[in-house]
Amino acid sequence: MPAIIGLLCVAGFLLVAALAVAIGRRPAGSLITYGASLVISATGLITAFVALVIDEPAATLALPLGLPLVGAHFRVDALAAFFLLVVNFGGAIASVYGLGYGRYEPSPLRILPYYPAYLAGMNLVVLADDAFTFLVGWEFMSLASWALVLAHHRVAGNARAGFIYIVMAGAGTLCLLLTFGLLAGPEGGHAFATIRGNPAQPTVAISALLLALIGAGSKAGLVPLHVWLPLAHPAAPSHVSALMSGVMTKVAIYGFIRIAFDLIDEAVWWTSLIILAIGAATAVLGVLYALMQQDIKRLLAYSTVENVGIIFIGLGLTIAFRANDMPVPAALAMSAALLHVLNHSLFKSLLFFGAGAVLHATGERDMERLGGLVHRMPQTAFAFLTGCAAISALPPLNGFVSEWLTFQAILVSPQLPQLALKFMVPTVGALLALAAALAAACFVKAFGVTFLGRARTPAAQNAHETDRFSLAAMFILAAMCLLAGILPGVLIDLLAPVVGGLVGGRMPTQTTIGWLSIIPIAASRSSYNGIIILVFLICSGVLTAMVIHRFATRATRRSAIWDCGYPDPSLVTQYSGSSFSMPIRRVFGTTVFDVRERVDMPRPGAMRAGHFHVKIFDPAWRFAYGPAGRAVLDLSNKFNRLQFLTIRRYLTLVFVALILLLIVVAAWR
Amino acid sequence: MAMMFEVAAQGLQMFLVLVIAPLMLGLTRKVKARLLRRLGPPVLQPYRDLWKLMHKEAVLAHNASWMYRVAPYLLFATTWVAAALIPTYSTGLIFSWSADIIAIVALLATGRFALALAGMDVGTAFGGIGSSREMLIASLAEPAMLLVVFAVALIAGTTQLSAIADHMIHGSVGLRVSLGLALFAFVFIAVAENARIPIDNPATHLELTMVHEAMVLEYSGRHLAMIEAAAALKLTLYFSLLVCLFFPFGMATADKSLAAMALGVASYAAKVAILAVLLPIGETAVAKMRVFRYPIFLGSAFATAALAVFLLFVSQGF
Amino acid sequence: MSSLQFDVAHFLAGGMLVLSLLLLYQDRILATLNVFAAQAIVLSLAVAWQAYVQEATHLVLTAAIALIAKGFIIPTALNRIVHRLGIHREIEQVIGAGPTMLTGLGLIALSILLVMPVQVGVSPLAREDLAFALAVILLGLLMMITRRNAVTQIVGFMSLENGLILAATGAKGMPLVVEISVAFSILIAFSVFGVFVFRIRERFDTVDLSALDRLRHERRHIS
Amino acid sequence: MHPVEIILWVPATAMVVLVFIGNYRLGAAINVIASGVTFVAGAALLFADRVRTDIFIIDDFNIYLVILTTFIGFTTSIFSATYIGHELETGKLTPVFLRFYHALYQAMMGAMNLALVVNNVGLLWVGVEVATLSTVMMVGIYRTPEAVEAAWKYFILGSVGIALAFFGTILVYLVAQPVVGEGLPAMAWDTLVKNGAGFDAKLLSLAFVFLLVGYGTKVGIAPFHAWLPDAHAEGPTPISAVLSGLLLNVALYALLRFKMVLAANGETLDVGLIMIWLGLISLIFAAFMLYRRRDIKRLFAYSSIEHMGIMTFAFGMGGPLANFAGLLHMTMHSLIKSAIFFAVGHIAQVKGTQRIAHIRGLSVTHPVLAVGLALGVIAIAGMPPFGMFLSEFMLVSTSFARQPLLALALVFGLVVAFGALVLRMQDVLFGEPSGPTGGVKASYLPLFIHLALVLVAGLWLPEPVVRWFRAVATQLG
Repeated sequence: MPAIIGLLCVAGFLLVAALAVAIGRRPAGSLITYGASLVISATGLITAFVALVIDEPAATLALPLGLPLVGAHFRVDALAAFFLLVVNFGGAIASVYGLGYGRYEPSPLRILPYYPAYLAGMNLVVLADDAFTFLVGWEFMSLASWALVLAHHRVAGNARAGFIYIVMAGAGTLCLLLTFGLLAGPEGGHAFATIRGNPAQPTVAISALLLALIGAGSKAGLVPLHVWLPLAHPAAPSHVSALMSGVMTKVAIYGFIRIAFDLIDEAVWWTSLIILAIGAATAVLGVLYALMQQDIKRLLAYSTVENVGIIFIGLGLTIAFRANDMPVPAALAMSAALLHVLNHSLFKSLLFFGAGAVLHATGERDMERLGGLVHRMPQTAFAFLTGCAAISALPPLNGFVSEWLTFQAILVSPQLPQLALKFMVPTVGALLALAAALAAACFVKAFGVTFLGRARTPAAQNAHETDRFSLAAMFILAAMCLLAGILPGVLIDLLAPVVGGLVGGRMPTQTTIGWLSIIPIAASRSSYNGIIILVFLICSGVLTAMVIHRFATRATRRSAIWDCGYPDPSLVTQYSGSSFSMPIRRVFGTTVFDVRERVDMPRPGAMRAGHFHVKIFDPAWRFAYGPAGRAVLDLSNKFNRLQFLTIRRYLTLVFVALILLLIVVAAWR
Repeated sequence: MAMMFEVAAQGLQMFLVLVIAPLMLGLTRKVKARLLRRLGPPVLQPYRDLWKLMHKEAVLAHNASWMYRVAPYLLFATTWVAAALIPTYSTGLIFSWSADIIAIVALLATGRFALALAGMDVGTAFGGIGSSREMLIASLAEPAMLLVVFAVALIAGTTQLSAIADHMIHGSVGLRVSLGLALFAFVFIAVAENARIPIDNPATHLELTMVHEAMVLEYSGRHLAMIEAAAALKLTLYFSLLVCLFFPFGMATADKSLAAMALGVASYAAKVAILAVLLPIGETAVAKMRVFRYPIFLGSAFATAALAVFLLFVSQGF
Repeated sequence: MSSLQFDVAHFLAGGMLVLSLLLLYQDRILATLNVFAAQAIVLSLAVAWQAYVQEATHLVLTAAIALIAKGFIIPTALNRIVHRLGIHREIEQVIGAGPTMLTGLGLIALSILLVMPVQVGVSPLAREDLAFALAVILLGLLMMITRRNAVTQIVGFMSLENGLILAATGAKGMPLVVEISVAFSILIAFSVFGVFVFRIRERFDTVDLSALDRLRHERRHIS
Repeated sequence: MHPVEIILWVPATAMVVLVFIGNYRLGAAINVIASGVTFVAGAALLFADRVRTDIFIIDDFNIYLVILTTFIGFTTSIFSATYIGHELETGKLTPVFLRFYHALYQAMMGAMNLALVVNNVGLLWVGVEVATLSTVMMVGIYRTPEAVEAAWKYFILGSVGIALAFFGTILVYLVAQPVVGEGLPAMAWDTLVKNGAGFDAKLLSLAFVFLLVGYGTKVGIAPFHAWLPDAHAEGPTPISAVLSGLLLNVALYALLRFKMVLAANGETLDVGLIMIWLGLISLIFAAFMLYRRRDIKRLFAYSSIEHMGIMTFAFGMGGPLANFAGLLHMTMHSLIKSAIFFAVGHIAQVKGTQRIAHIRGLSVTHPVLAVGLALGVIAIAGMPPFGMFLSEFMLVSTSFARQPLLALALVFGLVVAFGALVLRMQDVLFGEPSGPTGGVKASYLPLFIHLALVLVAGLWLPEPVVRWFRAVATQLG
């Protein structure tokens, strides 16, 4: 039943896409498209939720389509249901936002048809139960989002972003194709049921896992496969950016989980080392890059890279525990990862919505040209602040819960037998802590430079609050962030069937614990209670404020800025974003991405302006992608000579080839 | 009835830390002044300061937003709650399980987040400097802190503070080199987090050196009072955290009789007093560092903590 | 079959091969045409002999076609063209004669090496013929790639066709349809050749293909 | 009258008639009608009984190829009607040449049909030859220096290829004659395959080498490809479409027929490996060549080389799945590539140039053409939901499970080619518009019919087609 409804949703999305082609130009077109998408996503959302709550055996469905002799298979088990939940929630909330935001779109026909198609693709990936359907959905998703990235194709750099995106997406798909080729074998048993049926040899399983890591990881944005992400995500319209960062990366993670935990039934412990290393590197590098950005949407995109890294740390731990069959810690790690999947989709969508509101209100994405928006757009500011706090893993919001659970899983690692893991995991934990702290710094910068301080440009000065739909979307998400933060137990229990299906174990039931606190493994080990923390915070804060206002004074006087007695009226002397991140750039930058700083300070009395240049290199570009691209061009230049030979030379080619083949025949037998 | 008693016990701890916090501050200042051959302010001076600040009117910049006004209370609340959740005189208090050590560190991070934003709210250069450096220090300190937690949690098998304390008191921990290393690292972190010399100087307003003070430069009146109180609470919090992790002896554990409680309170007071004396002695021994030498300072803490963890694997390969 | 039949066929085929070698090292166009004519005549003889040996009367037709078309008409026509274009004095060879000849010998060796091991059912005569034919074909191809001049290239191509016909007639009882197609193809080929030669001439005043190459160099920037 | 005869007679008569038709509208109309009738007859083969005489053979293998050929011939004739009209207006063609254009078109169609349906290696050769010569004429029809050069190159290389293929044919006869006996049966597909086991393996391998080089030149696999790009770029676009869509297929069909014989023999040299390597060379070479292309038609010509390489790889890999994939790829490539050339032809006409650098922002000026081109490129790049993804899916997955390293090389080539195609497509579609923005007198019908078919095939392959492909795939070994 859920599979059928899911497929109907996909069909519905496609119909809406076709409809959008027709009515896109009409003023009502945007409203109708997003409204319909909202309704369909909501349907899918409810279906997924029901399927998750009443976990009956997985609903399957087979159609005589797709791969010949195999057909198209669809299946909604707990895992698929959970990710359908994530996808459709993201889709619904983005549609709500789009109801408002879509009205500002100058060329709607470049967005409206692809938006529902994009949602359809993501749904299809999660529904698919055979390799072909899976990859069709996967690539369809890439194509639709590519079209959306190129929606504003005249903006400088977008074409390049689209190109890099689609090429890396294609390469990733081919990697997944190789994975399935390995798992399905030469006879091509591509139905997932078949693959589950006959387990693969260890070597095949390992290579398949690593290929899947590359294939799905490139879409999820693992370092060093992340380079397309910070280019493509910001290029798209903001609600699409939210979908790409908040949802599509999760679909990629779904793909990895599906392959690594469902299709490949055995885990090899040392693969977890690789995944942990990559995850940790991704988390730290991602947030470091994010700190260096001026463009707020690009900052958010890089922070997506970071969060993907955190999720993969959780997955790596799961594999480690699973390989040493420790089901309960495995369940803990997996729950942490999945919970972070959900949380990140919540606050990242929220943040991109906020960025979109700012972009629409000021026409600026460069934080250095913003500032003081908290006065102009207070509601957006509040919602955005919530998102910032959540993504910085601050209690009592949701980001903290999943990272806390990850830490708890890390703290179990000493029970692992392998010494390499014993040493690896604490290091990963330290890196995770580093990432969390840097994320806090990053979002202090994001919010502080964008919304606080004084407006740096007229554009920022004349900003206005955004529309009701956008605000509604943002506040719903903010509320979800808080709820997920204080009632994580409910979510963990919701995830129990998913996790149980994947690792064959489960965390202790949470909702029965007193005071609604959560316990990863045992009460004696550790526990956390968001509600009580929240209540305490509110009580103590409000109490103190009341006491002071009541018994001391509440008198307040407005005056000019003091600033140690030397206030500087000019707006540009505020602390800028780049100067905010300068210390961290100094500390980490020189080693991680060799930062080149050049200061050109005029001598005292000289009347010219001083200059300060910063150059930041992404090592991935320097050492991997740049050389690769150049190599391709060089080779094509070398080959290109063959276009201009004389006929005689071409004949010579034929002749030589013929002679070689003849020699082969002569030599044979 | 038992319920009432438990809640009362928790409340006692909550107010105990709140009450002694300024005293700790005053004590350190006094000792420091004496070491510098100064007479120094009376030990109770911080109370007077707070009282006075609370009654002054708060002066806000014209463009200060609600963020600016909420931040001090948020900071105070988070610090206070965090401090209240650390076992001081007794383990196993009723709410002790609502946050483990990681959550407590994170709570402090929440406060820091609010304060750093407040520093950037008015849009001055100093506020920015302060916030940016504060976040730098935090980003360097937190990994080290996590490794310390890891070492302790490995020994005690839990991150639940009162459980750790229990384990340290009863369990056959003995003297571990790892614990020593962890303690060393923890002290470094505590110094950095509380903006003490050599990382920061609470007594200076010299532009280039200040971190914490730069953030709160614009504050005045009751808001400043909140921030000062929060600073004092944070100091006390780290004292009692250190006590709880490494020297929990004398806490009331199993028997919750009044006598045990009283003993616990007394031992706690004595221990924090000793710490409040030791801190300024250490501070006067060293000089303030340049900002870009922080990584070395905290990096050493990180290395030590890591060593502590790895030695545990070697000594008792789990 | 008697050894005489065999020897004669062998002799004629061998003669074609020798002529191919001669063709290969000719460097004056007119001489080339003459040698080609000679080869065509030998070919017709060989085909005629095959007709006699195999009692396949239809092969006589092929022999006649070879004799008339390639032995006389085409060489004279080409002769005309050469004179009209005023390139009859041209001396051209891409690689030196020595290396060319060596390559040619190597090709002959290769073809013998290829065909000799074949035993099953194939009559020795057919096999010998096949070896020579293969050699002639390869030599024709070699000639095509060692010449710059369109006319000589055409000659090379046609000597290649000679080899084909030799092979076809050597194949016992191969249906007539094939010879027809061969003749047909050669006629078409020649007409098209002519069309092209004239068209090229009216464009570039020469059949030297390097003119096309020059054109190509100008066009490097386009494609 | 059996449909087989119809598909041969109709083009022949149409050819003769068209030579005498001066008026181009009438000529185009007759061309379209004749092609349409041929298509109907081709489709009628489905319902007619399978003939298997000494001359003709209709089996699973060629029946769908006949239908495909006649269908694309039909759609192309529709496209060519509007296209050629525009060429007349711009004066690139004169009515005199137009006569021959239409006549040659029919000649080519007839020849290809002949090559497909005959049961005789000699006649097959004749068919390919005639088709080649007629296309040579059409490539040269613009009589610009470039066109003449392209045609000349095509002719020389083509003739050499034909000659070598003929020698291969003779060898096949020589191999078969001792076993089958003299006369027609020794050249008939069915008898060859039936008695393949008894043939002399050595001579058969030799024969196949010559056939590979000979027909391979027609197929356009590197290093025998040289004629292909220029012929595509300089000839009239309908001819480019037919060349890529059909002629290459016919040549490949011939090769595969011979490979069946080898498969039946079983002791020959492992030609599969040779084909795999030739395919890989073509694929990777063409993939790199794509990057430096400035002429949009030449770009897609090289992509044809690339795809022919993929097919050769697939058939060389062998096995039911790979062969299935190869056959499917063949079909999809014909449909998509001709569709792309339809789009490109109109684009070149409205923009007045074939240089990619001069075509910009097409999605702004001519959205429909832009969508057509985009869909075409996406399809040819092997992206879902189009049919070529299905074939590449099967090919890559099965060959990676069997020959990992070769499959990796294949994937490498695919990625490189994909990058180049997308790069050029983005150049053309996006950015600030350039060039004329005038309306276009184009028939979108053929373009979108092809794309629709490819789309359907990508999502759902009809059962009979699957049955044919599987049957052929098993024969191919």
